[in-house]
Amino acid sequence: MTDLIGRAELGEMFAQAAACIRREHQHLTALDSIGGDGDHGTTMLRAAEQMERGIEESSTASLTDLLKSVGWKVLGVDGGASSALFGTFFAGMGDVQLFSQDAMNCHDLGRAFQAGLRAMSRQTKAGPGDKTMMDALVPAVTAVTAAANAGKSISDALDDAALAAQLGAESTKDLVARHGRARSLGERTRGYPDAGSTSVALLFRGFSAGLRREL
Amino acid sequence: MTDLIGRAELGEMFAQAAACIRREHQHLTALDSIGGDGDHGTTMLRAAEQMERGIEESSTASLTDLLKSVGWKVLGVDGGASSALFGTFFAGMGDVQLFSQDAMNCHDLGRAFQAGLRAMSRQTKAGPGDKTMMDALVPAVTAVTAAANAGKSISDALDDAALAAQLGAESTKDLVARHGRARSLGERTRGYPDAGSTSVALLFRGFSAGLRREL
Amino acid sequence: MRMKKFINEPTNLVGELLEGMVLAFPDKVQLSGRNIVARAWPKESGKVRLVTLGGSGHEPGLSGFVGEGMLDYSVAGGIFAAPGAPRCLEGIRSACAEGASALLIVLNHAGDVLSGNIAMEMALREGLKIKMIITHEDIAGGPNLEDRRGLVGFFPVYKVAGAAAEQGASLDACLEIAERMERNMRSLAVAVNTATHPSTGQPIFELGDDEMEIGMGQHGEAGTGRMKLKSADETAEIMLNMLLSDLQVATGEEILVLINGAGATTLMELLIVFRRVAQVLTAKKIKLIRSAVGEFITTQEQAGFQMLIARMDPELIELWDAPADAPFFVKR
Amino acid sequence: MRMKKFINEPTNLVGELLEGMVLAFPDKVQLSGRNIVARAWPKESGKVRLVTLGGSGHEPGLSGFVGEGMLDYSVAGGIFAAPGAPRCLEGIRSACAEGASALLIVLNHAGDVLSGNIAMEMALREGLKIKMIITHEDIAGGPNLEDRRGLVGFFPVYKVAGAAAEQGASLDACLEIAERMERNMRSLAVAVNTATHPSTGQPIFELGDDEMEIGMGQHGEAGTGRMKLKSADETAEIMLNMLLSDLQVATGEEILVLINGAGATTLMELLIVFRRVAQVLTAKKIKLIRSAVGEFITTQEQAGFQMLIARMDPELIELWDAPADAPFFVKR
Ligand SMILES: Nc1ncnc2c1ncn2[C@@H]1O[C@H](COP(=O)(O)OP(=O)(O)O)[C@@H](O)[C@H]1O
Ligand SMILES: Nc1ncnc2c1ncn2[C@@H]1O[C@H](COP(=O)(O)OP(=O)(O)O)[C@@H](O)[C@H]1O
Ligand SMILES: [Mg+2]
Ligand SMILES: [Mg+2]
Ligand SMILES: [Mg+2]
Ligand SMILES: [Mg+2]
Repeated sequence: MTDLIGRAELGEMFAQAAACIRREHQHLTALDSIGGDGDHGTTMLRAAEQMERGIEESSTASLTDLLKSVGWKVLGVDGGASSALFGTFFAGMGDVQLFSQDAMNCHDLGRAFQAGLRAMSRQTKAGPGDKTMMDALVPAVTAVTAAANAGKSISDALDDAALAAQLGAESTKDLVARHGRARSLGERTRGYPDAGSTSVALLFRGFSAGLRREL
Repeated sequence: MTDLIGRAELGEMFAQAAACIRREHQHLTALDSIGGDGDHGTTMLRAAEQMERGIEESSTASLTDLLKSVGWKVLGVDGGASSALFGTFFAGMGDVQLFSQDAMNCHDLGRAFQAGLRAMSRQTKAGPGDKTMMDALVPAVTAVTAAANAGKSISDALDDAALAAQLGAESTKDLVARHGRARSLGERTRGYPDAGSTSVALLFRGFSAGLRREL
Repeated sequence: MRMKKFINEPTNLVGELLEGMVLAFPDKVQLSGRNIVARAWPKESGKVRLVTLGGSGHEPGLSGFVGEGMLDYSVAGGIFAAPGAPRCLEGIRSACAEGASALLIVLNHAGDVLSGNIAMEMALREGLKIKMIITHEDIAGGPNLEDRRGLVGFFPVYKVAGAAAEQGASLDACLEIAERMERNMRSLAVAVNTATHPSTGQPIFELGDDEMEIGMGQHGEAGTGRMKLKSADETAEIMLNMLLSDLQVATGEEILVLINGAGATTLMELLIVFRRVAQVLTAKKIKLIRSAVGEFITTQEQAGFQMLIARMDPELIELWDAPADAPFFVKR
Repeated sequence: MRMKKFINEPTNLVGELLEGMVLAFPDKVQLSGRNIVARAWPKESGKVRLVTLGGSGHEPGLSGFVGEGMLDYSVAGGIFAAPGAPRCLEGIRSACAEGASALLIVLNHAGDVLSGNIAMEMALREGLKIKMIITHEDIAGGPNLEDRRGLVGFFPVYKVAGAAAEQGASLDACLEIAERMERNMRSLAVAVNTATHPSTGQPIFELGDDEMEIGMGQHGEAGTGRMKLKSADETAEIMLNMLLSDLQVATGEEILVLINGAGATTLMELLIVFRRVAQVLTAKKIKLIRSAVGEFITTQEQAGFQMLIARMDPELIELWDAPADAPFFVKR
């Protein structure tokens, strides 16, 4: 049971998230080819690279600076909607106010994720039901907050979040795209999960794996 | 046996020549596709059209004006080397000096063909052996002159010419192109007859058929 | 089948093509930072700068239009990929150096707009004098303006706003001109053959041997008008009528028409299409006041074209006619 | 597979495309006789006229270069087919009207040269003041000058002779400039994918999936350099070295480089190729004094490009830099 995570744990969370994305990038591209322009896997690969770089280069930074650095690196990817949004999410997490600069508890992590979502909401009007990454991201973040309120450990919270993200991603199969490139396809997008939401599920699977590993 | 031909006979010669070309234009294109740019059939089709027009529009002209008119029409085709050369040949035939403006004998026809060749020689340096239309045209014209000297009838002279053209065209199979577009291919052109020389054979086959028909 | 493109390492495409551009047009453009194209001779101080951003692989768009009377900076992204916000911010900072003011022109594609918005947020926080306009004139997106993508419409906007800036107009005046142009234009694309993605070697989309698709986006994003191949005249009429009706052009009005080749569609075809457009306009008593035919933004060797119409007023016409001197667009 | 081109009746291609061109550029060009393109505003009397002739389907070449500082008349032939001599004569007569003198520029292709020669003979018989130059700079033809075809080399010749004519040079002076340019340039083409013949719908030539051919002519005439596909850098080096050696360019000399896209090869690729050319020249200490990259003469949607180099002297450079204003080439 973990109640606090520090630089090392946060680093391992991002490292595992990057690894999950690396393994699945071809699948992500395939999904984006159905309704989008087929570049999501490539963009996410580059984003994964930058996540690793961001951790590496801020090994002595405060936790919020580490998050901002990862976010800024991901924002720097020449990609598309997804790198800009994930970059915004990570950088936004760094806006959270922490009591300590070296450790965060489950509540802190929940608040950081909430701050990330808030930063995103300035950039996109999409919300759950629009067949975007939000369908996975919002339930994942909510799950962490709920777990914190229920007094769960961080690693249990991240397990809950990974499951919620997974379910959220799967739920997009039955939706029709209303944002992003896929929106022009309308009905044709039904039957396949949204690429970006699948990335969110991979990300949270990696976060949870990263923490279990550390323990 | 014919010793004199007039407007009607000359007209029928060109009409049949045009008909022969029409029938074979796809074959001409196929031959030009091997070493050239594959447009010879199309150009010869247009030339055939203009030969017919030229005759039609000069039904009351002198024989030399009729030849010039046919030549000018063929020159007017947007084609390639072949329409320019055949046009020059026909127009050049019209430069011959005739005793009568309404009829020509076998000698006259031989001299007209010679005049056509002379006009061509100002436009091309190609001669027999260069794998061009000259390989069929020169022997055909020579055959008419020889037949005239031997006292043959015009229709026999044209039969001889058709045969000579045919043999000339076939002889190009073993040659390597040195003029026209095919020259850049060199050795690759061996084994196929030259497109333009095949057209000459068709032309003279038509000339001879046109005269036989009239009789 | 191997990709038949003259390239080297697929990962170096953008850097190499931009290097080629500045080497080929050293009197017009130079590199300024990673994959940012700037004028060889910066504009006089006091004049508004024009900045744009967008993916690469669409040459001559967008960087080919950096030059006198048009753009000052172009932030080039990856192949079909928006540049990240940090480099966009870098471009804006260069444009706004020494207190200059600048206008950012962004084509409505999710990634481009996100990068533009994020960079704008930061730039404004830094106190830079920058405003932004988004072009979204592709009527295939439906009635909702923010669902309409930006196709070749960037070109008239660069042209008229660039001319205004060159003439010394204020940032607000430049923005007003750009917005007026934007509001009064409509575009639509048609595709018949896919391109090969130069990084992956894969076809960008699939289309039947006898099919075309009206409304396809700049990157093979599916449109809604998949149909049997039509003749040049029929295609021109279908598209023109859709555009005229969307822009609600009335008899007697004056419009500009631009035909943009997608890559492999020949100039011969573009001119044949244009001919029909001009004929139909004459029949409808709509005045063809200005025109442009050529390749302004391509998608590699995709076959198809974009048609753009714009309602012009005397000021827009005067700015359209003003001189320009970019690598891939010159006006005397 | 159906031909995926936006056309109408294949027999009307040339007429329709030229109509499109004059409708799109009414301030620059007009039709003068059947398929003859002339300037919208004829040159002042007393100045030498430039006339050209050649097949169509190669747009923007050749008629797209009629305009101030370049051509006065372009006699357009059929698709890939030379115009007949009578229409060439008509073009020459227009150019030489009212005692004007004119220079006829012909690309070395059998049909074009024949039509040019026949028309010249008649024109001279009529007493018209006309001289002719044939461009044959394609080194793929071998050592024999008359076996060398005219590729994109017409473009620098139009440009410098057109500028000289515009400046009031005499016919002999214009001819001398044209000949000097011609003598000092060399070109070479490479092809990787065939085009569809727009009249027949057939591919123009066949090439293996992993093959390219150096030395291919403007209409798919086979060259002698069929080889496995190479990278942009390798291809650029092979071709540049062949050209430099044929023109015998020495260290320290100043050359112009022009890269011409065949149709489907993207501007991205042309710029990447150009980059390598510039790098190699720098390494060889040869000065790249002027350059041009784009589509000047195409063969429908053929993939490949032409590379041209030319040794420049101060006068040629000055004429190259002079203003021009044609539909598809503008210089300020
Ligand atoms: N406006 C948006 N709001 C939220 N998510 C979006 C938006 N646009 C796109 N996305 C997400 O991004 C994913 C596509 O990412 P990607 O393919 O990398 O970018 P692009 O669409 O620019 O090519 C979509 O599957 C969707 O989940
Ligand atoms: N210089 C020349 N002299 C004589 N005949 C020629 C010459 N050039 C081409 N030809 C003939 O023309 C034929 C090709 O004609 P065609 O295909 O119609 O013209 P193009 O070669 O211009 O496409 C060749 O097969 C050859 O017989
Ligand atoms: Mg995508
Ligand atoms: Mg994308
Ligand atoms: Mg031919
Ligand atoms: Mg030909």
